[in-house]
Amino acid sequence: MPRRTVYEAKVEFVQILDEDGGFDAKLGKGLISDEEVVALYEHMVTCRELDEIAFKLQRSGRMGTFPQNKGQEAAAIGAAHALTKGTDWLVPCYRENAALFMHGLPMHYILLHWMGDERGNQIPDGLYMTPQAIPIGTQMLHAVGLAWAAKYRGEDRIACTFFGDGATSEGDCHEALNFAANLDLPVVFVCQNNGWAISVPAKIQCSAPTIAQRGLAYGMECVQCDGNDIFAMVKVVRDAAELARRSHRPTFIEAVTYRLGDHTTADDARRYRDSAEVEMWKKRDPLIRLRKYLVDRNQWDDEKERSLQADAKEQVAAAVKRAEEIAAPSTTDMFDFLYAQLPDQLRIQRATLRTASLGQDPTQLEGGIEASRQQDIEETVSERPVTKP
Amino acid sequence: MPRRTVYEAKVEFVQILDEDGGFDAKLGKGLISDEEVVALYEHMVTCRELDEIAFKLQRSGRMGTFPQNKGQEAAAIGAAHALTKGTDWLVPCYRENAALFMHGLPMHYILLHWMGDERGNQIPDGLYMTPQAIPIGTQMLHAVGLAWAAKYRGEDRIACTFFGDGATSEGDCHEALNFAANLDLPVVFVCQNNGWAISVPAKIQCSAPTIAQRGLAYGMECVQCDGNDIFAMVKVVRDAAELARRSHRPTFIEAVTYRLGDHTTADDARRYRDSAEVEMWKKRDPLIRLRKYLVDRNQWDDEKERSLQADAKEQVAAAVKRAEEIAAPSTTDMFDFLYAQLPDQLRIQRATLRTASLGQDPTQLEGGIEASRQQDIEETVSERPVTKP
Amino acid sequence: MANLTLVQAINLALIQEMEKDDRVIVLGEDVGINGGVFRVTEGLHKRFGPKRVVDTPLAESGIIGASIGLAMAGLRPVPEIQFEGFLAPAYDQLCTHAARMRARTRGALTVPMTVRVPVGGGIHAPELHSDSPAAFYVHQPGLKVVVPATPYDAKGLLISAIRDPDPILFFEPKRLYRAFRQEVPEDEYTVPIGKARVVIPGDEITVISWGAPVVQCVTAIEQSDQSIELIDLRTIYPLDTEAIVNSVRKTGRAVIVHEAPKTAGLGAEVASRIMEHCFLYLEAPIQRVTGFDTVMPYYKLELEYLPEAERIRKAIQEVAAY
Amino acid sequence: MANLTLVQAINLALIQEMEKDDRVIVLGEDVGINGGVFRVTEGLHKRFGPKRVVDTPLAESGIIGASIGLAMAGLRPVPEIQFEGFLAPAYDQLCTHAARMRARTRGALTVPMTVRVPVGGGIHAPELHSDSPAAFYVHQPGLKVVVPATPYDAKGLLISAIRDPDPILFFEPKRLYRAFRQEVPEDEYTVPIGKARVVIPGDEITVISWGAPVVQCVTAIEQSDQSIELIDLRTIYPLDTEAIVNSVRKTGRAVIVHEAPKTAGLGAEVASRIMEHCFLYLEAPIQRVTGFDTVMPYYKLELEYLPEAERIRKAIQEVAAY
Ligand SMILES: Cc1ncc(C[n+]2csc(CCOP(=O)(O)OP(=O)(O)O)c2C)c(N)n1
Ligand SMILES: Cc1ncc(C[n+]2csc(CCOP(=O)(O)OP(=O)(O)O)c2C)c(N)n1
Ligand SMILES: [Mg+2]
Ligand SMILES: [Mg+2]
Repeated sequence: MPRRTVYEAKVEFVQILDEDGGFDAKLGKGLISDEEVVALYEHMVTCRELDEIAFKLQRSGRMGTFPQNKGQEAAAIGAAHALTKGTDWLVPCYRENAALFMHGLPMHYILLHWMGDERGNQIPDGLYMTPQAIPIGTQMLHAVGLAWAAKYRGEDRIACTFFGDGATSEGDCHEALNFAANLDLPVVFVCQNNGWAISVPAKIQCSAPTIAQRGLAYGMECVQCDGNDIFAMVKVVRDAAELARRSHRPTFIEAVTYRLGDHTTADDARRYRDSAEVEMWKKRDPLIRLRKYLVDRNQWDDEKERSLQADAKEQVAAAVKRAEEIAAPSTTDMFDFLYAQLPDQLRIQRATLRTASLGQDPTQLEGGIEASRQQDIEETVSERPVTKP
Repeated sequence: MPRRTVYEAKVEFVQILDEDGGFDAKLGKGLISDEEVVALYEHMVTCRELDEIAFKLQRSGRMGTFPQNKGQEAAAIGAAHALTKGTDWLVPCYRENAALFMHGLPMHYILLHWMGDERGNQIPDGLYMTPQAIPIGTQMLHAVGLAWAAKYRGEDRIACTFFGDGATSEGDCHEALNFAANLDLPVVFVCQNNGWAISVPAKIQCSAPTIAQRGLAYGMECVQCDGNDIFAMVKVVRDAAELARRSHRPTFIEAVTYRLGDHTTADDARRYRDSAEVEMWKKRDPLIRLRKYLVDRNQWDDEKERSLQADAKEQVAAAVKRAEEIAAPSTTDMFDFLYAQLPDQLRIQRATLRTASLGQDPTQLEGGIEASRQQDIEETVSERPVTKP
Repeated sequence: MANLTLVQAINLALIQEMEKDDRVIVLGEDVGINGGVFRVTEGLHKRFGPKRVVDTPLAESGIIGASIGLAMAGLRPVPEIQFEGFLAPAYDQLCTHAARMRARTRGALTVPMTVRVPVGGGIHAPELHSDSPAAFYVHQPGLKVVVPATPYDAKGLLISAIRDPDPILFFEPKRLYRAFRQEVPEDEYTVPIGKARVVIPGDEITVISWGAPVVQCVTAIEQSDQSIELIDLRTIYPLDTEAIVNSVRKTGRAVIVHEAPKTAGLGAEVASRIMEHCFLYLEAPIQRVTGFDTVMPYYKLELEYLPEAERIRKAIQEVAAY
Repeated sequence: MANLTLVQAINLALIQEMEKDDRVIVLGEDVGINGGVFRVTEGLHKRFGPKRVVDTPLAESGIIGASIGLAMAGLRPVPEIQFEGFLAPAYDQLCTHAARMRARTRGALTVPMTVRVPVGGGIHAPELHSDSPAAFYVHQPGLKVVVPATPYDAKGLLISAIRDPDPILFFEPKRLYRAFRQEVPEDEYTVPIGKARVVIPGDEITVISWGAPVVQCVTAIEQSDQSIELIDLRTIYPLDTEAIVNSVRKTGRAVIVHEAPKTAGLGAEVASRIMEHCFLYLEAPIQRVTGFDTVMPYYKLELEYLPEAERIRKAIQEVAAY
């Protein structure tokens, strides 16, 4: 046999609740209880409200650049719902706020981060998540290491990392998938294919029919799903999480979704994409779809919606208030959290911060470094009072 | 349809001349003329001889580390034969000597390189090749750029890059494949899967059934072939080259072969691999297979073999002589070829190389930089006589 | 003459070089229809088409590695890296290949490539959008590093860079992108790479800087009483040692200002060269006014971190008083 | 006490820390059965098994990125990068994440990781196997950088590094791996990170170095007539400014020796600090004896490039004669 087939594979697409309200009873059966669906919907609406407010905060100069999550709530929330809060690691980029909140991150942390304050990343004890990753694709390798540590210790913990379509072009993405596949690590890779990486359409990142098939390169489980269908998301992430827990095998999930807003508040998407495309996707808005599902099942009505909207506004307003009330960080913070113990050179810079041009005036040091060290604060970082957000 | 297949693919394995001398007449028909096969065999034997001599040179202190190509000659030579000499770019790592020689690189260049002399990389005019890449996987991106330039200019030129199984783990490999696939570039990617990356077995680099399926991630043509079968190599590379020329589409080829020697002369493969495995692969030696093919067809006999062996010895000895006769490089070479024009600071370092501790004695410069510049050589690099190897 | 911002001056240089030489192509993330996130490549896609202005996949090592190949084949790629923080994934291709190809092949293959990168802090951007990594690349032989501080210099230096036969990192201080305008000739002209510029002449103290802090230096000097010479290096590799040395031999006192952390920053190199060449002329220790030896903080603290005019003024007083 | 090479001392440190603390795991290319290409991890795979001594895929960003994750989860990974030239693909993960995680999360997540990397020239190795990139990482706040020059220091410093709560680059001068032996205590002990060592005391000139050139310095000093103090920095971030300053205040003259290129090398930082803290004590310009500002040449020229004893001796004479 001169030409023989040595590998065959396929990629499947999963959808449970379609755009028209059709529901696949078989796949969807018992997946999420009605109560849970309501809670998930409420969470989506609240996150959407945060997006609107954050946008306004940026426009009025109260916050820096902000990336809206609008349109991608089902992907983030569905994934978070399928994972174990307080056990599994979430390793996000910057479009998964909704997932982080689901796993316990107070909302004002996210605001604080985009207000230019590192304390927005000071993940509270007991939460298993890493801060939003700014450099694209890099966080995927951290998920690999976190999952590896869990396996090493025999813990029942897995890691789920989120990234965009653009991220799949980065070398780190490949290295992460390859490590996870070859070292048998319990990682769930969730690609939010929202169609765009800023102004670059997804086909420039991946001209193959699906992004999901990236996983085939590693002999990894892979699946494409409707990322605006929270049921599909819960299903595929739950399957992947089970596989990870049971067999320490990774899965690559492509969640097909859409970024309804601009890339960030610094972007103007009208420069590069058709309004027709946006309009089409507005109809597929995951909030609309889930609300219809609930209404169809008599789980939801206008009254509930009104009260939810009011609640959401209140919750977001409280988070904004909280974030804005936090006193400005101290200049010395940048020194105090760099190393566990402050090196001498930094002690000097810190101590003479206000008195010298560079916090280090050679003429002041004529008494010797020892002398300067005495003027300096004596305590180590761990002893210093920490202002948590 | 809740679960529907959105992508299906398979990977094929191609073999034409099998280990027992079986020949697939259909696939192999008209592929390589008998004369050409003889020439290719002769080339293989000569390269094998180089390996043996290089090993001895290293052991006797006449050369630094050397990576033998032994066992992989069919892969390199078959690929080179399928490409157009003097037109197509070869972008190798360090185990494709045979391909470089086929496309015109004089043998002593390779020796010079491993003797620690950059002139071994001073590719003669008219040859389209880049120097052996030491950092794994990085050269694949250069092939992308070279192919891109050819397409940009409307030339009938493609690029073929070689790399190992280990290289497929690097991020740069992924980025190169992804660029080539998404920007439609005429690149042939030839992975020499020789089973090992130093001491690490290929399954640590890729636990999937084939390495060829890496190409599926990009929706790229991909194929696995017997890398010790020169006919299969010529076939798959020729197909890939045609596709590249015709449609600017890349192909990923996995050539399954084996490194019969140590990783390099600095390595001792007995530390990590079974002699049984090595023995098995010795039987699959591409030289043995091709010789048998020729003998079976009455194209070869012991007499011819003897004379070939003698020729090969002579040719390699001449290359060694040539490499060793080349005068040591001048210390100033390291300055002269760094930039097109030597910056001031380097002119000073170069000029006072022997007279000052760092070729730059501040006390000598009290007359001003201008003065030092006058003592300095005046010509620019382009005017300087170049010693070509 | 046209009254242009830094962004416009760079845009004009790109247009003129692309008109003139079809070996010049622009590639990177969002450089196409979007015109770059800072709009530096605005209009190029429309004018030169998708063949010469190419949106690439999101992969910096890929962008630089492919550009190296393009350049070795004789084109003149001008890749854009979106922010200096994302140059890091391309560090390997830059330092391992771009910088070494000519040396490694003894001139047989060369890399005439100009990598454009917005750099530095002061615009309230997120993490990794405000760093100053230039000194890393100055320490790597084989690269040239250019940092213009005015629209005039930006246009002239970029044209020089694109025509230069060697790989160049062209850092654009994003804080200055739209900070002010300057009269810039509409015709093409070059500013030589490797030559500093005396911004303000003076006799008593030399202030040396490059990029965005040059503006802060001007403010600080205006607030000082001494006769201060301000030198804008413009190119930080190769360094114009002569301009620095001539000035400090005259003044005997020097202040160096940059945004990057102090330790092993370029200020150390400049100070060391001054010490080597002006030892007997120096009347005070050279002051380095720089970022602290910490990670560039998020933007609430960025102005505390950056060498703002007030800190520069203090340093001037300190060296004057010594 | 045992009479050990540098390789053996490091191997012993690894064994002892792994015995003591099961959070310590070793990972990298060929570190398993093969025991590393320099045999530094020899025997570990057999002793601790494949779970704790892991051959990874060939991907340096992957190795460091995964190690960051391991460390954030509370393990103490000790990744090996096979040669310093191949640290470059991991530059992004090191500088963007390892260095910044504690600062970025205000202490919530930390990266206690020790990256072992053979470094430097002198062993007739191929290209990119002989460089000295340490200064790049010294310029990045958030990392610590250690370079032992003796078996004793190597063991003690590596133990300190593994126990340190912050990310450390541990550069092992490969030229010294088997160059000499030294009595090394078999029991565990630590050598503090951030403290220099006076190798030879003296009064007239201070010679400052680290890593392999320390050996060349000793030879040069033996050939000189002056009373010379030799300081081995051992840790290059944080720098032991105090040790340097105390010595130069005594001698008034200094020579700094390193393998990396001169421009923006660490010598510039050391010289600048001396100038800042010892201005009135200095009797001659500080000499930097370093690699030239060129790419490290292939091995036929490497000894011309490296700061060998003869060049150091010349520099000593030059500063003495000034
Ligand atoms: C390494 C790196 N390169 C470039 C950028 C600049 N950048 C920020 S977001 C973005 C697009 C990301 O696209 P995608 O991964 O699809 O995520 P999305 O924003 O669509 O959620 C780019 C190029 C970055 N943050 N990091
Ligand atoms: C980026 C990089 N990392 C590590 C090395 C060290 N190294 C040299 S060869 C090699 C193994 C390469 O394996 P493979 O790609 O399979 O090629 P082969 O040697 O088997 O032909 C390694 C790890 C290197 N040269 N470059
Ligand atoms: Mg996207
Ligand atoms: Mg291999």
